[in-house]
Amino acid sequence: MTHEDWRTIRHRLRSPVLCFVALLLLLGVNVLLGVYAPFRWRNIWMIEAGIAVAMVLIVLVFSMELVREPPVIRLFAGVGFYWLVILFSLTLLDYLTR
Amino acid sequence: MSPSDTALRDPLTPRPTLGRPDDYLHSEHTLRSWLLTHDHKRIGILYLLSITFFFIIGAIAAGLVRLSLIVPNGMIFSNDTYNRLFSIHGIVMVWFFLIPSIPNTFGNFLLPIMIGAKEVAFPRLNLLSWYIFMVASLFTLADVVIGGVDTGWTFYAPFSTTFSSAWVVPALIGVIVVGFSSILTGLNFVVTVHTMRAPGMTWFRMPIFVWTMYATSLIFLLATPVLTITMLLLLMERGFHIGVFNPAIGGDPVLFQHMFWFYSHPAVYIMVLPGMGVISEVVPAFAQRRLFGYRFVAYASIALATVTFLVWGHHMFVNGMSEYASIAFSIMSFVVAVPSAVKVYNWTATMYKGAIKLRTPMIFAMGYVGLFVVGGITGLYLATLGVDEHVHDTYFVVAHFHYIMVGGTSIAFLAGLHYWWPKFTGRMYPEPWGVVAALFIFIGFNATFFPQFILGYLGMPRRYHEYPPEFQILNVLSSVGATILGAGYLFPMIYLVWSLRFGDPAPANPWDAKGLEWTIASPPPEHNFARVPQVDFEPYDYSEREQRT
Amino acid sequence: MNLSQYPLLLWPPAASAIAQETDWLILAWTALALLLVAPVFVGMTWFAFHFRAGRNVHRGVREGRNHLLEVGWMVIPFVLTLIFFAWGARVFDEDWHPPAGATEIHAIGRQWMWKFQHPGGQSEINDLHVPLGQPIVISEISQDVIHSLYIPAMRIQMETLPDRYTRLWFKADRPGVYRMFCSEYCGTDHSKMDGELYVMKPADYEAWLAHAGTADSLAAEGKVLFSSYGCAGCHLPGATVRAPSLAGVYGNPVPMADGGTIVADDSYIRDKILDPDARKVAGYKQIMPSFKGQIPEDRLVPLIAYIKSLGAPNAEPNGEPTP
Amino acid sequence: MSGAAVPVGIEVAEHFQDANQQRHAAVFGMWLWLATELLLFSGLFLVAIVVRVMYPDAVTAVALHLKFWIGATNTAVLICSSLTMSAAIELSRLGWRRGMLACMLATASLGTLFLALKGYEYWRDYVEHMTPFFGFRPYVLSGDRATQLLVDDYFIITGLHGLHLTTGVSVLLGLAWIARRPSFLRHHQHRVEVFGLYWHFIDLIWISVFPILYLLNR
Repeated sequence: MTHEDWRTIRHRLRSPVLCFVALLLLLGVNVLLGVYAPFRWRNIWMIEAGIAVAMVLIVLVFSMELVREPPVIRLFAGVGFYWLVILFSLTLLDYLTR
Repeated sequence: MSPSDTALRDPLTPRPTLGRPDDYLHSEHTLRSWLLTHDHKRIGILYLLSITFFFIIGAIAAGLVRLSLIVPNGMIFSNDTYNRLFSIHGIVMVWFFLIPSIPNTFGNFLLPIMIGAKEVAFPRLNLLSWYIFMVASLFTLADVVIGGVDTGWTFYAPFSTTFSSAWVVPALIGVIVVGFSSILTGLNFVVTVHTMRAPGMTWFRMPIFVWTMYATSLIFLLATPVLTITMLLLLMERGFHIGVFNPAIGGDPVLFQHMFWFYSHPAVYIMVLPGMGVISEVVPAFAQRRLFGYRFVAYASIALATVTFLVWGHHMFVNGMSEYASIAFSIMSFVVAVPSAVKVYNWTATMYKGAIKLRTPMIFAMGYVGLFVVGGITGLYLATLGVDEHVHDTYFVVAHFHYIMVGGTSIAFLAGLHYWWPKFTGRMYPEPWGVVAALFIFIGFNATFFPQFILGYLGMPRRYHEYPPEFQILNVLSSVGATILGAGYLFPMIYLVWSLRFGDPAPANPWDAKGLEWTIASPPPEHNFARVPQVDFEPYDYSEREQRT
Repeated sequence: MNLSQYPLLLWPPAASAIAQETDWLILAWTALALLLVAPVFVGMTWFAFHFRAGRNVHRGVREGRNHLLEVGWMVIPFVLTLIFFAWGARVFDEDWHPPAGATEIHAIGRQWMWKFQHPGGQSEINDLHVPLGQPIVISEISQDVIHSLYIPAMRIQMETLPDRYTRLWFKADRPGVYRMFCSEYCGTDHSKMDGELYVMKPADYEAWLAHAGTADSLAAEGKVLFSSYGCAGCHLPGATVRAPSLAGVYGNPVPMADGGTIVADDSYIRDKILDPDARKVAGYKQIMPSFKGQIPEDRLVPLIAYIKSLGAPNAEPNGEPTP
Repeated sequence: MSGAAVPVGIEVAEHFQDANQQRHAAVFGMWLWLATELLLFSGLFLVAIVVRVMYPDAVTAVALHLKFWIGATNTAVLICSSLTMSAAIELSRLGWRRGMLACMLATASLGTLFLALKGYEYWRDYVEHMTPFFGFRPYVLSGDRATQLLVDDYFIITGLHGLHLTTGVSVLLGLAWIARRPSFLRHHQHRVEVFGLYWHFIDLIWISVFPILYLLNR
């Protein structure tokens, strides 16, 4: 391994390592919230869900490199989630108004 | 007219064999060359043979159901036999005929040619898809015929999970597995359309058939997995008592219906959209006119594929869903009618000032438009809450969806089969027989299903083995119609096979139609195009004809 | 009227005002539909003959598009059909909300029969007798699979779900005998799960009730069951175990241990009997055993009817402890 | 550039025009497949959410019986495996075959670790009588029948995820076996990338499963 090799690899692995650190930090926050629940708030699940969404987005955009893909692939990555929203929202429309 | 056309039209000119690659049918003759082929055209033909077989099975079951319903007291078959017959009919027709019918046969054969590609993007996956289809469908067929399944094609919980004593588990496995065939085909088509178009083939130069294939593939991709998981949940519940719908532990069978119809309503558009695609090819070809409002029809295809995911609740208005959800689903169902109406009006307008040739495909196409309109309008009746409360789960529904699926998909399938038969096989079908078959089918179909609208409004529930005597005359009428319809289906099966040997050799473009598939020989050479076509023309460009007359 | 005398029926009898309205709805709908599809049918037929190939007619070159026309035939039919959405939704809404003071009849579906229980304690199998001019609410529940009670003459049906009450209502305005069906496929003898609806003049109905009558009303029958299942041992005032009094519970909000409240309706009381652990009531220790599998559906109906009949007592307002 | 690097590229199949088109098609196809996988799992998530709406108490009771710490550890394990997978992809682009192989094997090991922990968790569930579907074994939460709904859903979700992960590990090992040949990266470099998408996606599913089952309901 030459010096230049190390520089290449540091450069290439910067983004994966940053993702890794960010994901672990977010997971840590979520675990803390889950275990200690620092304040008794009924709707704490909203924060937890928000953090989970952030983690999913990090994986999608950086780990799966959506940021580098052409628009059409980004579109189809989004379509899957959009359809998930359709399924959830219309089904819950029934359950929440029964 | 291209030089190859002249060569083929003159019967005295020997088939050119040298300097030109063999066509896809004659390049190799071994069974192995068919079963291991990666050629999208051969895979299309394999599908064509398979779904014809399943159509025959489903049609026989339908015939026996109609036979049973001639008498009101159900003395021809036992109640369990009757329930199994309509379940066979539903399962086989929906999953093994209607859903793969046009996409997997015509789609496979034509989609790459229409966009000027040599192949689909993933040829091996395409073959795998056929094998998955065959294994799953034969497995399911063996189950429903030998073991018998009495749940209907809808598998409503908790009947299917707890109370039915039939062989439900193998049928569920079959339906789960066959879904992967749909998914792989859809995936292949979407990637093919996005990445394999010939130079110059922009999105708005694609024929409508390609647009509808694309829209259908989107539904394949986005709806089928939800069916897979729903059926898997049923399977776990029935097979291993790991249940989430079981009311005995507080589960909600209505949730099953939500998940089931999230797939099964869009599945209707898997059946309808390809039919619309076929008609959008046939009508301009036989009217020799540009398709009226091409862009609107193209957008309507994508709109249908999207909006169809928002309306599944109209199957559940009286199934214990909340009132607000029902109203929301009702109004969204009205929205779906808009893109469908666009297409119907556009086809009609296309014929205006055309030079119309009433050949078999065109007769089928006109029959299609008529029947589809009836099916569509009655669909709106059913989306109307006050009406659905009365006719839900009656023969009105049965008639409605047969107008869509038989009047729509099957007749469009026949229209396309006749239209592209010369391209597939290199032979012409006998024209007079085609016209006779089309008339038989049109008359037989209406005689079968129109009385069922009345029966439904009178209140005869569907899936009834015995019924009150005042419904008998209409039921007999319907069964007589089914006989005519059955005879109508027999004709093409006979004369199309006959034409393989005795039909006239087909020129490259027997209809003077536009589109890349008509620029290559019939049947097409193995790699479709000798060189990659440069597309510099609009779709349905019949302006030459229009200027001539 | 006896339907089976008709060799060929083309329009079903309508026995309620809503049924007649539904008929008008579908007729008007059909009129609009014909208006919308006539251009397609007439146009196609006429074009097919007039513009057939080889015929010398003026064709000319025409644009392949006309935006105004296309947007027009998209929007105008849509707006017209919305009238029927609104009308249909109105009928549906009316069918969803029974009027106050309707007589409640309980229907229990099971493979493959219906059991109806009248408020007076009379019960019948498959057939149902109802008085003319009186709104009838049918509260349905299934013991096994999903069924659906369908009365074509009232143009109405509602699914009968296991483990949950659903309801439909109608007000018959023409005496006669009408058909009832199970319209949701429910197995082997699905098609035999039908019966007849007898709409009778009020006097005849009273006579029928007296003839078919049992000794006790549903609530009275429920009171006996209340004791025999041991409910009274805990829930009556003065019992040794501290259980909530049931007086006046029905129809009122009940505070839950997790902070919310639930209005005590039929489904809630049924759930509490069968599955008392599910959502705990505030202020009480949950010690009640589950009666799942011990009380059949047709006995739950009188029990609930009894609990419903318990008015608010003077001593304990609402029967709820103040938290 | 290092001497360890081998040439990297894509062998163009007959029906494609160039390597770019082929790579794009492969990545596109994988994304579509992942969209279907997402909708596959969405049905199970939907069940979990509906059960939570219907029976909030029962859901909390179940969540307290799930092995929260194993779930959390497993999330961390998968996040680590995502890192090694990303590293394998980057090294494959550089043509550093040995490093890539090492990263692939590390990824497979982390996946196996996940499966082992999951198996241990199932065993704990069994010991703690959290298996209502075994008729021969009393169920610890039998007082509240609705709890079974979430427990059943939990087993189906984790089972299906485990199945995906098992497939992932097997394919990864197979890929590593093929990739040991020096010519692999010259012809099929894109396969590593396409497989990487699948691996990250399994990770993504678990990142959603963990809060939906273990965390939000507590």
